Parts: sequence; structure tokens; C-alpha cells
Amino acid sequence: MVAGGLALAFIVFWLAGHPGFREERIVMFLAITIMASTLIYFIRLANRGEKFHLRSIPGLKAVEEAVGRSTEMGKPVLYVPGIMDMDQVETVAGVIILGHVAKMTARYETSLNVPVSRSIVMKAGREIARESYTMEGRPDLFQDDMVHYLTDDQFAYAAGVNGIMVREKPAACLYMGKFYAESLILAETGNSIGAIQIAGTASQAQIPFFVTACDYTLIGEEFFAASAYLSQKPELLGGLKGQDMLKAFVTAAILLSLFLRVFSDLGWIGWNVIDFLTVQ
Amino acid sequence: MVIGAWISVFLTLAILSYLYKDNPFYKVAEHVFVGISTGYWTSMFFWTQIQPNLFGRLWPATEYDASSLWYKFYNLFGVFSSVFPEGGIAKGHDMHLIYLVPFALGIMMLLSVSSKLSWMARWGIAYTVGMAAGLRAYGFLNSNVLGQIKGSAFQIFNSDLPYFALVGESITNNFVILIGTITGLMYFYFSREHTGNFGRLTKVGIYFLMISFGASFGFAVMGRISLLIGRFVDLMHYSSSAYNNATLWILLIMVLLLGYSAFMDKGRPVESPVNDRTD
Amino acid sequence: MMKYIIELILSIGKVDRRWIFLVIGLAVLLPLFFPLGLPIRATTATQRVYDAVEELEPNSKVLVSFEYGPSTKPEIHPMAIAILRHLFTNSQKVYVTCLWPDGQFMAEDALTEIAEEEYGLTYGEDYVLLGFRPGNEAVVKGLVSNIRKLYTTDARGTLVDQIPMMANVNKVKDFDFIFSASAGYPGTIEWVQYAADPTGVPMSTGTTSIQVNDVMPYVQSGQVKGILAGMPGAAEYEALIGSPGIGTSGMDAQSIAHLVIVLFIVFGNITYFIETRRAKKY
Amino acid sequence: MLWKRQIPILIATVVGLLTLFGWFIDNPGIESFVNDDATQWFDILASFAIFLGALNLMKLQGRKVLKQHSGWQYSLFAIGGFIFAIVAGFIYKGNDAVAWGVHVTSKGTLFKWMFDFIFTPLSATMFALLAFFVASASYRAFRVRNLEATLLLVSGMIIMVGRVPLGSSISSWFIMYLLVLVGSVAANIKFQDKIITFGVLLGGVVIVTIWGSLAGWPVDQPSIFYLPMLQDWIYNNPNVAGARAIMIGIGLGIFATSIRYILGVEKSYIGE
Repeated sequence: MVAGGLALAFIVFWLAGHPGFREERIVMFLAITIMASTLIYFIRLANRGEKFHLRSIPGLKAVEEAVGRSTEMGKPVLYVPGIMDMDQVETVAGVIILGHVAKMTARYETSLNVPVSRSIVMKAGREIARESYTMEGRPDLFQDDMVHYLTDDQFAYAAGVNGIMVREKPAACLYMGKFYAESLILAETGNSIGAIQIAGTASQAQIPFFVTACDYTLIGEEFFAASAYLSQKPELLGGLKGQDMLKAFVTAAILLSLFLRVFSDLGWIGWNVIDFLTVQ
Repeated sequence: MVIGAWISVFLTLAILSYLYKDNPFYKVAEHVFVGISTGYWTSMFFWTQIQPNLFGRLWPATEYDASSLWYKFYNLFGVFSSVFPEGGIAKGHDMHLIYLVPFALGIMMLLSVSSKLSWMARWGIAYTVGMAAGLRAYGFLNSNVLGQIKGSAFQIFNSDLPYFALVGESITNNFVILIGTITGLMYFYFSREHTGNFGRLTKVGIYFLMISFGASFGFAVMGRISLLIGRFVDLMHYSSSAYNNATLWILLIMVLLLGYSAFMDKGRPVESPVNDRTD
Repeated sequence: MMKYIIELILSIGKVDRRWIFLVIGLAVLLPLFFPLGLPIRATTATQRVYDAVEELEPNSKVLVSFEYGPSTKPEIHPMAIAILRHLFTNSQKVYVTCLWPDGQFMAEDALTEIAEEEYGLTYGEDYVLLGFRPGNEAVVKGLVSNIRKLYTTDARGTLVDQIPMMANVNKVKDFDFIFSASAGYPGTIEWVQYAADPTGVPMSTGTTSIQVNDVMPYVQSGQVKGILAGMPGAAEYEALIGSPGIGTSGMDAQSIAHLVIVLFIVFGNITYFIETRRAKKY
Repeated sequence: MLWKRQIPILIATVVGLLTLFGWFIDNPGIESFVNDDATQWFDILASFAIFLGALNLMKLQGRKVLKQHSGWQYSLFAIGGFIFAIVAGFIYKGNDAVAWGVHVTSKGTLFKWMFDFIFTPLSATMFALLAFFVASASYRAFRVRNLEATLLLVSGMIIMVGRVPLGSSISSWFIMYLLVLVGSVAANIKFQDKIITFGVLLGGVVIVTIWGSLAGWPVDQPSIFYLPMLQDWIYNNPNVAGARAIMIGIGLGIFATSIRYILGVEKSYIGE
């Protein structure tokens, strides 16, 4: 209903000469509105009780096992929320996953160590971890310095985390966030101390290193789906279903633009899809 | 200059000694690095962000007039003349009073150090997350999604492309990329179990992903080796007599000390970090 | 005899990682003392960068941007040197910007070594160092809209209006070519997204090997004209412009180190084979 | 409650919508906000926040020294390093010709000395550690466990050897002999029959030798087995396909996650 109203309003606005609107970005505007409304549709659907079946992601099941294992061995869980700041979406996702992991460590009474590389991530991480411990009814277990700042520099942070790993020998190492070249330094050190390693990132260049050096890796989109899987909240699961629909749209768009390109090459239609897709 | 060479060689060898095992040299280098880098970035951020971009926009030199209340207030800070030089800050910005907003968020962030006011940091966090969501959503949708759709819409009936070519574009190569992209995308489907025919497609997808990971891993090996070459070239440069052969002396001392401590450890059971996982 | 060989392979197959570190260290160190001089063959991506730069007519305006720091200097610096040599031999006008704070130090070293000492060019007429401006992609967007708003002064403090070669250069569209020597974020991808794509100015780039994979789809779809990939890319470019430098000398060490890694992988697999076969027997 | 939860969520939503749809509004104020000011404000915010981080680091290291935890001597180095950097950054310039503020990025200052002789060697050496770790990781991970790991291994090795000058001197005939050997080993495992294995091995060798002698053993023919060519094909085709699939996946993932944050569907980062 709301979507219908908005679409109508936009058409009227468009016909009225669309003052102050940058026409050359109309493609992006359409893409954003269509995709956003698909997501909203499925989130609303899920809120109304629609159930969605989700395939299992091995990496996410292993998170609970890893925390359990550290409890048995009486060793801490090391959580690295990436080296970038909250201005990257992956870091925000990493901090949210920290919230879920903090719930597990509260339940299992495992010690949690979260060295961070940016101060805003430290503040956000503390807020979310304290919240999780309180919701699990164990505010006494939480100390502020579980989430502690090391340094802003990429390699100094890697050196510091190496030191923590080799000296405290955590049983489980979780790397969730945006990483650059230091990913392999952390993963190899984690492997040398025999810890279970689960990595999740959307930093494309680092996924191969995590795949080779860690036990489980959440690749790109799987990392973004983690918070939905761990929380099982209906609206987040709905969002995932929406994301699958977007993938179907993109696949269709690729095939469609392929045929359109063929038609325009053969001269059947004068309008070339390529410049339609180039956004200035 | 020579002291600098000795320090840089010591730090380089101390970090490399970590490969042998976690030892006091590495601990020293690690802690020095953490301390220095925090101080480095604190100063760098202040002198390249806060002073020029924030204060430079609140009290620019271009609109300096001593009579206005705003600049009188500025002159009160005159005591820190290095940060607030006479006649306003000349960093090429004109006055934007809207920059009081990030100034306020910054102050709230600092105040949040006290546990009672800790909630104040949430405003700054909320702004950052909002900004990140908006900018990245647009940027990634544009270049990652639209850009790649455009990239995969290749020309099938293009006469000058050979049917198959090992190097350079060709029809079959384009088809290989198309199939790989679509099946790879299907691997990321969440709402359907990867079984039956759909499972076979995603299997092909994961094969493409694995080839892509192997390729970028192979590519990375080269890059990393060249970095090590860079370090060895530096070490050799500092071993010359101009720096009274810093590298040789420090290397000798380190090897002796590590050897001695390893010899002493023979007695006690050494907890060697060999990969001895229990599962 | 056969038994002994299998035992040897097995012992290599399960060796402690520190032996690998030692062998790799030697494999890189020794060729630096005794160079082998193996042949260097240019790949298509490097060739495309060379052609893109060669096509520029003399005195065209080229924007070279330095986005790397000390830790990635061994890979990217040889490229920057080679590109500057190529540009100055074709007497192009070079404008240098930096998106990384450390990039300015790198740019100063490169320019003093090539522009001043080797080619004896005059600052302000043949080349200018605009220097570092914070803000990551905001700097690229600022350059696209209006350079003078972002760079009121160059790195040496002189006002931009007083620099002769800055006359009628107001935004990225006024440049004929962009080259980004980049090692991460902000870097090539921001130049493609916010400068090359919107303005259509042709662009090439040189990156660390690991970042090549991120940029490859842009090269493949033509948004970036070729790419210099890591140290091999630098060595190939040095071979193309006929002035071997640091890149070339590093290549021998690369080859040997790679061979050693491949051998370790092969032995690791043979041991894996023998062990799984043995496990099946028991 | 209003100040702690409602307003932050409101800020996130308003700023998110503004930066998302600001790209389409043709008004200079919003356009400059989206292009420059949004990230500029964040940089200023982050520059304030770093003081918090430095404070936290010094508190932890300081407590370690005061309480004489194990390894407290090293914390002295961390505190000393920090103080040295702060002195170089704010108190002692070492070269008065340079104005404050510019001294952070110009020659001759104590800050530049610290950058050249302490900061650079440390970060370059940490980065160079990767050369060792890349070797030990590939040694451990490139094992023929299943088809996927084998693809990882094969494409990694082809790229590694193909891109290095040594690779271009390995002739494609050598590779073909190698394939024949691998084929016979595989046949041996599959059929467990000596005759078949020997048959495959002999037949393969004969075919390759005849073909080679007819073609005059050129180093880079047939090009499908010539490593540099093969590596170029692998790098420009299946690799790009895989990279593109992941890129689109990441693009959609970031878009969907950002929409969830803007619409407030996911607000746990503010605390329930």
C-alpha cells in the first residue's frame, strides 16, 4: 500500500519535470528503490509470521562449538572485529556478531578477549558486549577492559594481537570484519597455537588467505548473513530471503543485458544498454 | 643517522626473531611498535584533521577580523600559538559554522570516557553507521553490482573476436566467465538447500570460486616475497662500514643470546608452539 | 633403498614450519648476493599500460597519484620510478597527488631521484608535487569537481595560481591521463569509481600483487587500461622501457623462492598420499 | 531513554537516508555534503576518538606496570614509545624552519626521523613476515583432500610458476609428460591393475614423443600447456568469473545490510 503511494508520487514528480533531480543517475535511483522495496516487502512478510527455510552455513554452527571448546579447555576466546573503523559496513556487522558471541561467552562463562584497532569500535564493542552480558543475566561477568584498544596502525595491531595469541593461547580465534594484508599474519599465528579459527569478511583480497589458513570461512555475503543466522530474528531472516531475490534480479539483469547487447549489435534496436548502465 | 640505522636494524631483526619463537626481543619490538604507532596516529590525526579541517574551517584566516566576538574567543586560545596561530588558520578553507556539529560529536565522544556519560558516544556511533550505510550502499551498488553487470554483458556476435584464444578475449572465454559468474552467484543462495540439480550448479559455482582463490593466493605469494626482498636489501645496506656494520653486530648478539636461552631451556620442558591440536 | 627415500619424503612432508621459514629466507637472500639474470617476458596487462602511456602525445598533462606507504614500497616504488622515467622521456607534464600521508614522502623521494637528479627538470614547469590531502575518496571527488578548492597550495607551500603549469588546470577532466600507484584503500578502486568512470579520463594503475585481484574485473571490463601487478609487473615495465632497476634484480629471488614453495607443496602432497594409503591399510 | 536510544537511532536513519538519496538531489549544499563533508565529519570524529583509545592503552599498560603483572617490563617500552611519539608530534619539532602542523609530513623533523628509523622498519618487517607465512600456509593447505582443494592447489601453482621468469623456460612438453605421469598414477589408484597403469603410461609417453618430434619440440607450443599462457587464461577468465560472483555477492550484501541499518531493522549496535 505504502509502496504504491510512493511510486505514484514519484511518477507525478517525474512528469512534472523533476526539478533538482539528477537525471543521469536515474538507473541507480531505480535500482535502489526496487531493491530496497523488495527487502522491505520480505521483512514485512517475515514479521507477519512467514517462515523461511535457510540452508545451513557450517562456519556459523562452528561458532558455538568453538566457544564450548574454549570453556572445556578453560582458555579465552579471542575476537578480532577487523582493523577498520565503524565507517565500514563490515566493521558494524563484525561488532553485531560480537554481540551474539558475547551472549555465548556469558552463558558458558568463558573469558572473552577483544583487542580492537579503532576507538569508536572500542566504544561500540563495549556497549554491545555489556548489553549481551546483561541480557544473559550475568552483568557481573563483564568488565570494560575485555574490549580494549591496541593501536590504530594495521601492522602494530597485528604484532600486538600476535603477542596476545602466543602468550594467552586462546582456544578459539574469531576474525569478523574488514581486513587487509595482516589477515594471514593473524591466521597463521592462530594456527601455530592450535586454535579453532573462524573467519568472516567481505574484503575480497583476504578471503583466499582465510580459506587456506582457517578452519571455517564466511565468504562475502555469508558474513553479512551471520547476524541473521545467529539471532534467528524473523525480520532479519526475511531480509535474507529478500537478498536471494536480489540475486535472482541481478542474474536476470545480466542475461537481459546480454540479449539487449546482442540486439543492439545486430542493429535491431538503436539503444545500447551499455551507456544505460554507465552511471556518471 | 647511524643511531637510526642501528635502531632500525635491531627492530627489523627483533620482529624476524618471532619466526623462531616468541622471545624477549620480539616482545620489546612489539610493545615499542604499539606505543609508537598509537602516538604517531594520534599526532597525525590531530595535525592533518582536527587542526586544519576543523579549526581551519571554524576560524579561517580569510575571514579574520579581530573585532568580532567569534575571533575574540579564538584569540583566547592564542596561548597555544602553534595550534591557533595569530590571524586565524590559513589552510585554504572558508568559514563553515556547520562544522560545530562534528566538533560537538567529538567532544561528546571524549566525555564518554566517564562510565556515567558513556552513552554520549552513541550519537557519534549512530552518525558513523548512518553515513557508512548511505555512502557504501551507493558506492558498492554502483561499482560492484551495476559495474559488473555491465562488464558481463559482452558481445556474442562480434566478428573480430576469435572463437577460442588462450590469451585475450574470445567467445568461449566470455561464456566461461558468464557461467562462472552465474553459478558462483548461486552458491550464495541462502533460502534453498544446495541439493539436486540446484546443488550441481552451486558445485560448479564453488569450483570457480576455488580457482579464483587459488589464483589470487598464487598472485599474493609473489607480492609477499618481494617485500622480504626489500627488507633484506635494507639490512645489507646497513651492514656496510658507513654504519659500522650494524647488521652484523646485532645479528651476532641476537643469535648468541637466543642460542644461550635455548640451551638453558633444554632443562625445562619447552612448550613448543608446534601444531598439536587435541581434536 | 626405496624405504629410505619414502622415509626422507615423509620427513620433509611433515617438517616443522620453522624449517620452511629458514629455507624461504635463504631462497630470497642468496640470489641477492649471486644474481642469475633470468629472462623477463611482459604480460598483456603490463603491455597495455605501456601502450596507453606511449600513445600520449608530448606535453600532455598526466596526473600521477601516490597511494602507498613504507611497508609496500618494495613493490610499488620501482613502478612509480619506471612510470616517471617513461613520462619524462616522452616529455609529458606530471602532476603528483597523494591520498596517503606516507605517500608524500615516497613522492618526494621519487621526484628528487628522477625529475631533479636524472632528468634535471624545473619544478613548476615540468612537474609539480601537489602533495597529500586527507579525506580518502573525498579528495578524489574534490579533484573531479574543483582542484583549486582542495589544493590552494602545493606541497612546498607556493600558491597554486603562481605555478605556471597549473594554468587552466581546474579539474580532473583537464588531465589527459591518470596513473594511480596504489597499495590499498584509498587507491585504484576509488580512482575508478569517483574519477575515471564519471569523467571518462583514461586511467592505468600499478598495485601490490594482492590488490590486483580486486582490480582485475575493472581492467577486464576496460574501466582501467591495463595494470602493473606487483614486482613482476614493475620488472616487466622496466624491461619495456629498457632501464632495469630494483624490480629486475628482485625477480631472480622471486623465481627461486617460488620454486622452493612449489617443491614443499609437492612433497607435502606426496606425504599426504602415502599416509592416507597407509591409513587405509590398517 | 529518549537521549540514549531514540535520538541515536533517529540520527542513523536521517544521516543514512541523506547520504543514500543525497546522490540524486541536485542542490549544491547536499551534493557537497555527500561528496566531501560526510566523510570529513567522520574523519574529525575519529580524530577525537583516538584520544580515548590512547588513554585506554596507557591505562592498561600502566596498570600492568603498577601491579607488576608478568611481563610488565615490556609495558614500559609501550609507554615510553607512546611518550616519545607524542613529544615528536606535539612538543619538540627538531627543525624550527618548519611550521607546526606541516612538520608531520615534511623533512628534517624528529617526527620524520621517527617515521624513517622506527615506524617504517617495524611496519615493513611485519609485512614481510607474510612471505614466510604465505609459504607455510600454502604448504599446509594445498593438499589434495577433495576436488575443491585440488582446484585451489592447481590454480595456485600454475599462477605461481607461470608468472615468474623461471616458468617461461619450462617447455609445454615437460608439462605434458608430467600429465601423463599423473594420469597413470590416478589410473593405478582407480583400477589397482598394473597392466592398465603401465598401458596408460607407455601409450601417453609414445604419443607425446611422436607429437613433439613432429612439431620440432617448440618451447611454447601447444600453448595450452605452456605455463605463462595457461596462467594468463586462468587469471583472466575463471578467476575473473569467481571474483565477479563474489563482488556482486558483496555488493548486494553491503546494500542489504546498509538498508537494514538505515531502516532501523537492525539496531543492536546502539544496544537493545
